[in-house]
Amino acid sequence: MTATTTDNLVYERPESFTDAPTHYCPGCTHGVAHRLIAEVLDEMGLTSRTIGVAPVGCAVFAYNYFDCDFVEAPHGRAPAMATGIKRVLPDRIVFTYQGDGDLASIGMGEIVHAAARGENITVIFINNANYGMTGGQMAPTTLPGMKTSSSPTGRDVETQGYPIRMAEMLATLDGAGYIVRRSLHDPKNIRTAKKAIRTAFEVQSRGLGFSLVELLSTCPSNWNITPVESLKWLEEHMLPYYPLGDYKVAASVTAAKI
Amino acid sequence: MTATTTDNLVYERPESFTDAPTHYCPGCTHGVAHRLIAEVLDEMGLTSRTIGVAPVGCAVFAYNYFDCDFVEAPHGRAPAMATGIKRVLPDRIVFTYQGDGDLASIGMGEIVHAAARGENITVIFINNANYGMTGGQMAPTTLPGMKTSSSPTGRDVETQGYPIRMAEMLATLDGAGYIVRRSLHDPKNIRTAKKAIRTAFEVQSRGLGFSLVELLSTCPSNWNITPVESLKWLEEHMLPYYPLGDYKVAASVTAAKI
Amino acid sequence: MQTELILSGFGGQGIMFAGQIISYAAMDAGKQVTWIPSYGPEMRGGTANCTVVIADDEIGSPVVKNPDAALVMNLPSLDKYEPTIKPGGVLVINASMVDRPGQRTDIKSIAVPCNEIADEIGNSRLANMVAVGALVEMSGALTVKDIEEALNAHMPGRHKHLLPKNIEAIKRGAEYVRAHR
Amino acid sequence: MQTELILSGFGGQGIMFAGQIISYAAMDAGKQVTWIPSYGPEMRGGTANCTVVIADDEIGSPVVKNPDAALVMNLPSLDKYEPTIKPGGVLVINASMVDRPGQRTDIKSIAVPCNEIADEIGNSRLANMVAVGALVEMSGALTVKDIEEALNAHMPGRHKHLLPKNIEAIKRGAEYVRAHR
Amino acid sequence: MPAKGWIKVNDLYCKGCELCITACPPQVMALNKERLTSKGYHPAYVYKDGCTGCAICALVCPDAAITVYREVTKAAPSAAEGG
Amino acid sequence: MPAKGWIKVNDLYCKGCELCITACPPQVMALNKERLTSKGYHPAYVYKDGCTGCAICALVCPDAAITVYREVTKAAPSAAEGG
Amino acid sequence: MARELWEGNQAIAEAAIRVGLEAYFGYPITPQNEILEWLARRMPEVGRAFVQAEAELGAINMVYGAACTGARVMTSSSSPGISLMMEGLSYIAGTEVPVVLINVMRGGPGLGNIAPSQADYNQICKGGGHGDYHVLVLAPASVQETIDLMPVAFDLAEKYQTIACLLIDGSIGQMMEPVELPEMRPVKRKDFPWATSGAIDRPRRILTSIYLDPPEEEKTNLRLLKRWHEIQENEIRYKEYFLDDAEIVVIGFGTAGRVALSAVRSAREQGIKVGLFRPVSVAPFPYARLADLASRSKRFLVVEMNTGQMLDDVRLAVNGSIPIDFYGRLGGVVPFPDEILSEIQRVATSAPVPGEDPVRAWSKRMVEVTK
Amino acid sequence: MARELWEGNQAIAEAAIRVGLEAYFGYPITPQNEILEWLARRMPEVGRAFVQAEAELGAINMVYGAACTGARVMTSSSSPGISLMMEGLSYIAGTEVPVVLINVMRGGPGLGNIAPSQADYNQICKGGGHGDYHVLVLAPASVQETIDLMPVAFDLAEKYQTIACLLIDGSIGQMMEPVELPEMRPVKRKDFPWATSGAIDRPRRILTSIYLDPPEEEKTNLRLLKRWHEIQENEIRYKEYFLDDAEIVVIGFGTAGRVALSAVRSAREQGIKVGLFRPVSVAPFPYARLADLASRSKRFLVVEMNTGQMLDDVRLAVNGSIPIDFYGRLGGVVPFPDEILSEIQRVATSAPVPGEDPVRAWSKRMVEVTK
Ligand SMILES: Cc1ncc(C[n+]2csc(CCOP(=O)(O)OP(=O)(O)O)c2C)c(N)n1
Ligand SMILES: Cc1ncc(C[n+]2csc(CCOP(=O)(O)OP(=O)(O)O)c2C)c(N)n1
Ligand code: SF4
Ligand code: SF4
Ligand code: SF4
Ligand code: SF4
Repeated sequence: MTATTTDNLVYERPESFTDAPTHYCPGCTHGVAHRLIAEVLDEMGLTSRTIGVAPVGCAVFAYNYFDCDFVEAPHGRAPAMATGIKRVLPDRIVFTYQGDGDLASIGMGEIVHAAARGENITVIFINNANYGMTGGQMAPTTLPGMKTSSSPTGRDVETQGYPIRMAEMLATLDGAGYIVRRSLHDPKNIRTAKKAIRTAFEVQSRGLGFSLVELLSTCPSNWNITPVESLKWLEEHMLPYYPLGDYKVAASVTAAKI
Repeated sequence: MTATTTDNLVYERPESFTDAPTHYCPGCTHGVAHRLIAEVLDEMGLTSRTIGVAPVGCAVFAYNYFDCDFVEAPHGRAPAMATGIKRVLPDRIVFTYQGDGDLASIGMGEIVHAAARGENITVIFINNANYGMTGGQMAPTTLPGMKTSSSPTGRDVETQGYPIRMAEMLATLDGAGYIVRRSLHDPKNIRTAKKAIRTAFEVQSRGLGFSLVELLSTCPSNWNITPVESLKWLEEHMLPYYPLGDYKVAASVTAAKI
Repeated sequence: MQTELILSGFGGQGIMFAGQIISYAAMDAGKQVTWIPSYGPEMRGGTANCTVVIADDEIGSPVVKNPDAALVMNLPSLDKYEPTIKPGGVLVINASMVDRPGQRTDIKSIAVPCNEIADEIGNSRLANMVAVGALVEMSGALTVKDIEEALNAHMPGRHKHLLPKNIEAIKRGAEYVRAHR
Repeated sequence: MQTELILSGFGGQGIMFAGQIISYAAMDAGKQVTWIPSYGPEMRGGTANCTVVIADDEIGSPVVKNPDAALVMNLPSLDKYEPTIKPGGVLVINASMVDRPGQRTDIKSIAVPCNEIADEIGNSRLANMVAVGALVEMSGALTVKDIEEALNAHMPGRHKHLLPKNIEAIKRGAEYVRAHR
Repeated sequence: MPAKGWIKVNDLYCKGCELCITACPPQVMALNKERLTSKGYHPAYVYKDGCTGCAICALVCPDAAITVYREVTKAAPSAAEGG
Repeated sequence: MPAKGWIKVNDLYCKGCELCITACPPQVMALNKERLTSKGYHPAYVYKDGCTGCAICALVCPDAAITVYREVTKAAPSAAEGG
Repeated sequence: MARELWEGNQAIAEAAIRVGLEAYFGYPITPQNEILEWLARRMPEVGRAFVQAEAELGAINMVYGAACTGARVMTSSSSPGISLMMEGLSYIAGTEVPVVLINVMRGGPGLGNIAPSQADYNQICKGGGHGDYHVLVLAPASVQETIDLMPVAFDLAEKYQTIACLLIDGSIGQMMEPVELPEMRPVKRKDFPWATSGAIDRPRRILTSIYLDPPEEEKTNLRLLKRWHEIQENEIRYKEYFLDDAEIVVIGFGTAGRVALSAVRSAREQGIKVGLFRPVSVAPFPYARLADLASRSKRFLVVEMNTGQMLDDVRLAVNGSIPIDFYGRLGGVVPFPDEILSEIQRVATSAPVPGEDPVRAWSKRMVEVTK
Repeated sequence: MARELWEGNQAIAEAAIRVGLEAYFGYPITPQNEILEWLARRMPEVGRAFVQAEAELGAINMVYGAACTGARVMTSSSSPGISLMMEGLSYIAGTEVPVVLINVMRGGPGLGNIAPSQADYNQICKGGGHGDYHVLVLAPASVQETIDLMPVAFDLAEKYQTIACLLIDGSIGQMMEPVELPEMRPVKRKDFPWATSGAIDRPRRILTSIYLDPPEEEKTNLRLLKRWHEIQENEIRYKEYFLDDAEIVVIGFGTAGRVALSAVRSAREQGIKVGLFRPVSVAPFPYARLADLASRSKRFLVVEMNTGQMLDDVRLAVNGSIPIDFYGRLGGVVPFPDEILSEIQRVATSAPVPGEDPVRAWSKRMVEVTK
């Protein structure tokens, strides 16, 4: 935690945040993910060296909240933009922040190949089982039977297929250095999620290759339940389908004892 | 084998072939893959009901060689075209024939999502570790250290990343019904390859979902060795990196005892 | 003859539906009508508004700068739209949410405690219908009867049980206007 | 002054390199030159050809329909290009691969057994160089000396040991022409 | 007896989502129905004694609206740090 | 004594790649250096006795250029069928 | 049929179903999500194909495949999504199969915003994809006109084996108007002589856009051009208002034209001799009709929600015979009638500046407006 | 520096390196593979970034990202690949970062073929992506001219924060000519006030193309337009041949213009008063210069390797003041000088048909040619 004069201060808003309030819906855990990233940048002292890549999705305005350089990518192309930036500025820290429509649907080609290339970037992947920004349509991560605005009678696996487990899939790639799944539905998991985010950035700053943290996240507005109910729903429905865990920790990463 | 009057005829050119000689380079096993498909269509009597989707790649002219309806897809988009065809003609047999640049590079998004949707189509995937048609550039399947026209000093995994094992990766998807890898480098393997192709078409005709057969294939022209040497090279260099095997055989497929 | 209305308030105050029910009424009354939501920078939450144009023949622009009447359900909306109303036009203010009266003297304006009235009826979510009643009464573009019939005809089946209270809300809104202008 | 040459034959007969060495020679002789390969339907194998334009000032079209001279290394090429040569132009036929003579009487044509001559030199792959010698001698666009120097200057280092035989091939081609026309 | 703590909830950020309220171990938080923020939300606040300054509320707050203090002699490890 | 077989190689298709030649178990095949196909290839042929009609050559031929026959009383299973 | 109040996007989707849409492939994007969402519910109900593709690239190529079978297919998107379809559209045009495309335009370039815009005119009318091809583009100005053009788009696409595009903007897509929807028609797939539907009892067919031999490709290009010339002769559509005695002609398509109608009416009330010409088919563009109008009037005023894209077509039609003024709003801003009215007044009261570039003159005025 | 014989594609790639190319991202496609292959070898040698992307979509967005840092970046492709870049190009334009793009055009539409073509003129000059933006397009006609324009393209892209495109075709890409390459310059990255290179000792920066508030987007559109007007004023380039006394002016860009030069020379030998105008900057297009030439000559003949795309720009320039004829070859066919010569002769000896559409007239003649 950053140094402070108030010796009885236990927690304050991270310095890597700007003062702007987010546009996220009340209780949306996009905000928690943002906060954890900001805390990690603070703790690692990376902010000024970091360049973020915002997605198209509810996080499109992420660049308003982090006090570092930021670019905004076309829908799904954040890993390609990040590749371009990192290749000309190898000593900078480059991360993308992407939703599941952005990363797992339209951006499938870019994310798989960034991982296969072992591109030395960090990807924060928000899995909220739907397209938030455009009004809650079905995402590749939408659970079987789950109702969305484009699966009004519930996702029918016969015609609409099965959800994709990105962490598991990307873990099959030799290029991937660190691929894990975490969740944001309770304090304990938020803590472990933060640890994973920190590890991911460590992996990058030590040049150990591609790192991705998949975060199970809520979308109260489109799930049409309260923020509190959303946490429960995530726990009860998403955890079983998307097991938390470390899917790929390259030998080099283990060796580095991060 | 199709009925014949000559009772001492052991083998003849498949009926599903047109009379056109292929444009493939001498000894290129694209031709073997074509022949096996044609034989399977003959044996299953599917030719007239089949619609093929040609890729962009050396197989771009596949439509000249098979005696069935054919369309020619934009580079990498064959699975999307096949999806469009199959959805409006569910009782037809639809297959794509794609190279590794087409399927694993530019077409990554389309193939992963066709598999995830459990699209009831068959994909014949030719892995020859390079881009044949455009002059032997590096493909996602190019082996580490392998020299190609775009990796002149040998593929450097540090900057150009690692090869992608498509069969293994696609096998992680719930939607995939039958995903196997075979090779075309000797008679024994050609036979097992044909069995797999037959199974793949059986899977489709029984509506059991997405089927893909990855075939290790040669590219004498761009590997710059003779056709015979190419078979050896494939065996010695590709087999170790791309193990043959069944990567996904859905319960339904096993049950169907195809 | 062409009448242009703007309805504006917080998202969630039922402003869009209010505009739609007026549109239904106009259509059933055999008129041409357009209903169009506004495009503000807000993606969600914040202020929402819609424009309703009612006319006897083909409608040109569905967007208007100077409406004949405006219904404002919150302060930002009052600040934004009061200045735009045509001279001689109408302004209906939801007094429950806005603590200042209209300032213009060249228009007919009225402050209606929509939420309180709705609460009296027993459902504060009907404040928008109270406002509609008031707006219709003030502007005279349509009759309360038109709105009633429109509700009757177009309220989705699953909400039909709410019909009586909706109609009551509209009447109360209209009554309030008659009583206080 | 502008000279236009077309060289044509099977892929693998070294036609492209033949055209390039002529282009190098022209460049070193201080002339403008363009070398352009043809675009046929064949992706690989089949007939390949290239067009070389040599001029004193800025070259317009790099493609020509009626060349001043043509070198044909196989029958399809003879069939295709003999009719296109400018009246008074030059035609060099590789007799080793083509069993019929030229038919036109309004052009200077010669049949050179390029492969046989190359075999005599001890390397049949030099047939293209024999042909180049013949072509240069016939067309007079450049001198055999120009070609020799070009080979000397531009032959990639790793092939330098082949230089003497290449030069011999060119000379033999030119000699054959002088001896047989 | 547990450590005594207190928090500040910043009206600019709080959206009244109640995540902190349900997460608060001693259950001393609630939405302040008396007040509306400029954005029209009822903000969270500590409505009774018992805040231990554990910072769990801050850990779950999606809007980084909470600052947490605790009565201490020496600085305690911060929950948010994952300590 | 092994079955007697024979093959026909179609000039239209054969590209002289030699895959059949190396695959042929009795090693009775070669390229016919005497002849050139219209495409300019030396086609494969059986240059000495011993063809058993096993159809391995047909199985490996990328251009489906080979037709295989075998002296039989009843039709034998075809190698190409994977039998 | 009775009038019902419909939201534009939903009405378009339902109309497509009623005129025989067999398969829809699309990807969500504002402001046209309601098309996709309506079809997600309705297509399965009526037993037809609906697929939410992985992306616009997937969508356009699914449409391409389905179109090859001869089925009635469509996709819809908005500006950025349409840009991703350019390769696919070029292939479809080169393969000569019928496809209906809907572009609900939004503010750009780039991610821009979700407000109504007309800045994709050049992209779709001049060829956003590679190679020589043309798209038949219809630009309706109301919900009713849009759904009336739905069957027209399908019929013309099939008649000319071409892409037919409905070019609208978010205001039409999200506005509600009373409309009459077409009757529900039974789906009957025509058996086109080119359709690759399986070679049962007929010789096999191939559909491709590759012609490796340039002369063959040239023939194809000429065939496409010939068909385009037929379209230019037969498929010109436009609406005219107050033109009989008009000295000033306002020209605008879609929403801009509709807003201009209000302005023209007010101007008429003020006694200004002004009329409105609203092209409905923007490709083919009504060049001849405009040339004729130019010969009968004094001055043109082109109004668009872009920097003057259709303006070039008007200039090509007029060929310098009369002066042309331009007024545009950009980036998602919809002009109000009074803005256009004052432009009409300006034109009516000021003499044309010889040789002045209408776009530059306007952009100078705009700099003031947006200060 | 001495003249060396270079293949076009390789010369272009080497020239880019010598003028400071810091990063290249591309994907193989004929007929420009030699650019990618040359850079695959050379960029690592000189310690710069080379990535063979997974596809053109990846390539253009890698370029986009790298450009945001202020580095000199470029990508190259051919027609179908360029179509896939349209969304990315629109974003780049909307973000106002400098990028150099090379399109080695081939026959289309669709997969088409790999022969030289000019059918992507409208796509790149009129906006193939969505929204209002312009690309600065240079169309050289020889290998030397192409590499001479390489540094110009980078400098202009950076000066105007725009996309600069070199528009050539396969014949230039694969032809060999003696050329002088530029000297090897050291790479020095300018520190642009907009570059997102990490907020070290300065306030953070954001690069985005989203302006959710339409008036903000409108301001951006006007800023882009203003810049484009500056480009139109300052960056017009063209070459003229035999124009002093020319009564007939042949107009063609790139290879078509080059082939036309041979035809014009032959025509001159026959005493025909004909000259050649070859636009080098096709966007901005030399409207004013052509208007001027129109006032001094009798008739224009536009020659293109497409169905008359640049022709519209010539017509806009001429505004009907003199008759225009058109001759085109399509789908990868490169015209021979004698074809153009006979067109010149036809124009010289026949009276113009009033009101005749040059494209239709030509296409009728072509139907004969290609029978
Ligand atoms: C090319 C393109 N296609 C579609 C869209 C519309 N769009 C914007 S955000 C989005 C999906 C967002 O969902 P997700 O990535 O899951 O992020 P979330 O909003 O759920 O955080 C889509 C489809 C777009 N902007 N661009
Ligand atoms: C959009 C697009 N990008 C690139 C190309 C050029 N291209 C044609 S084939 C090919 C790769 C072929 O390699 P592969 O798929 O491995 O098939 P192979 O030729 O090896 O059988 C490429 C890049 C193209 N035609 N279209
Ligand atoms: S829509 Fe969903 S994901 Fe987006 S901000 Fe709201 S709650 Fe979060
Ligand atoms: S290039 Fe390679 S893959 Fe293509 S036909 Fe020749 S050998 Fe086969
Ligand atoms: S969690 Fe944060 S935003 Fe939510 S109520 Fe508590 S303080 Fe407010
Ligand atoms: S394998 Fe086939 S193509 Fe090759 S040599 Fe034998 S017969 Fe000829």
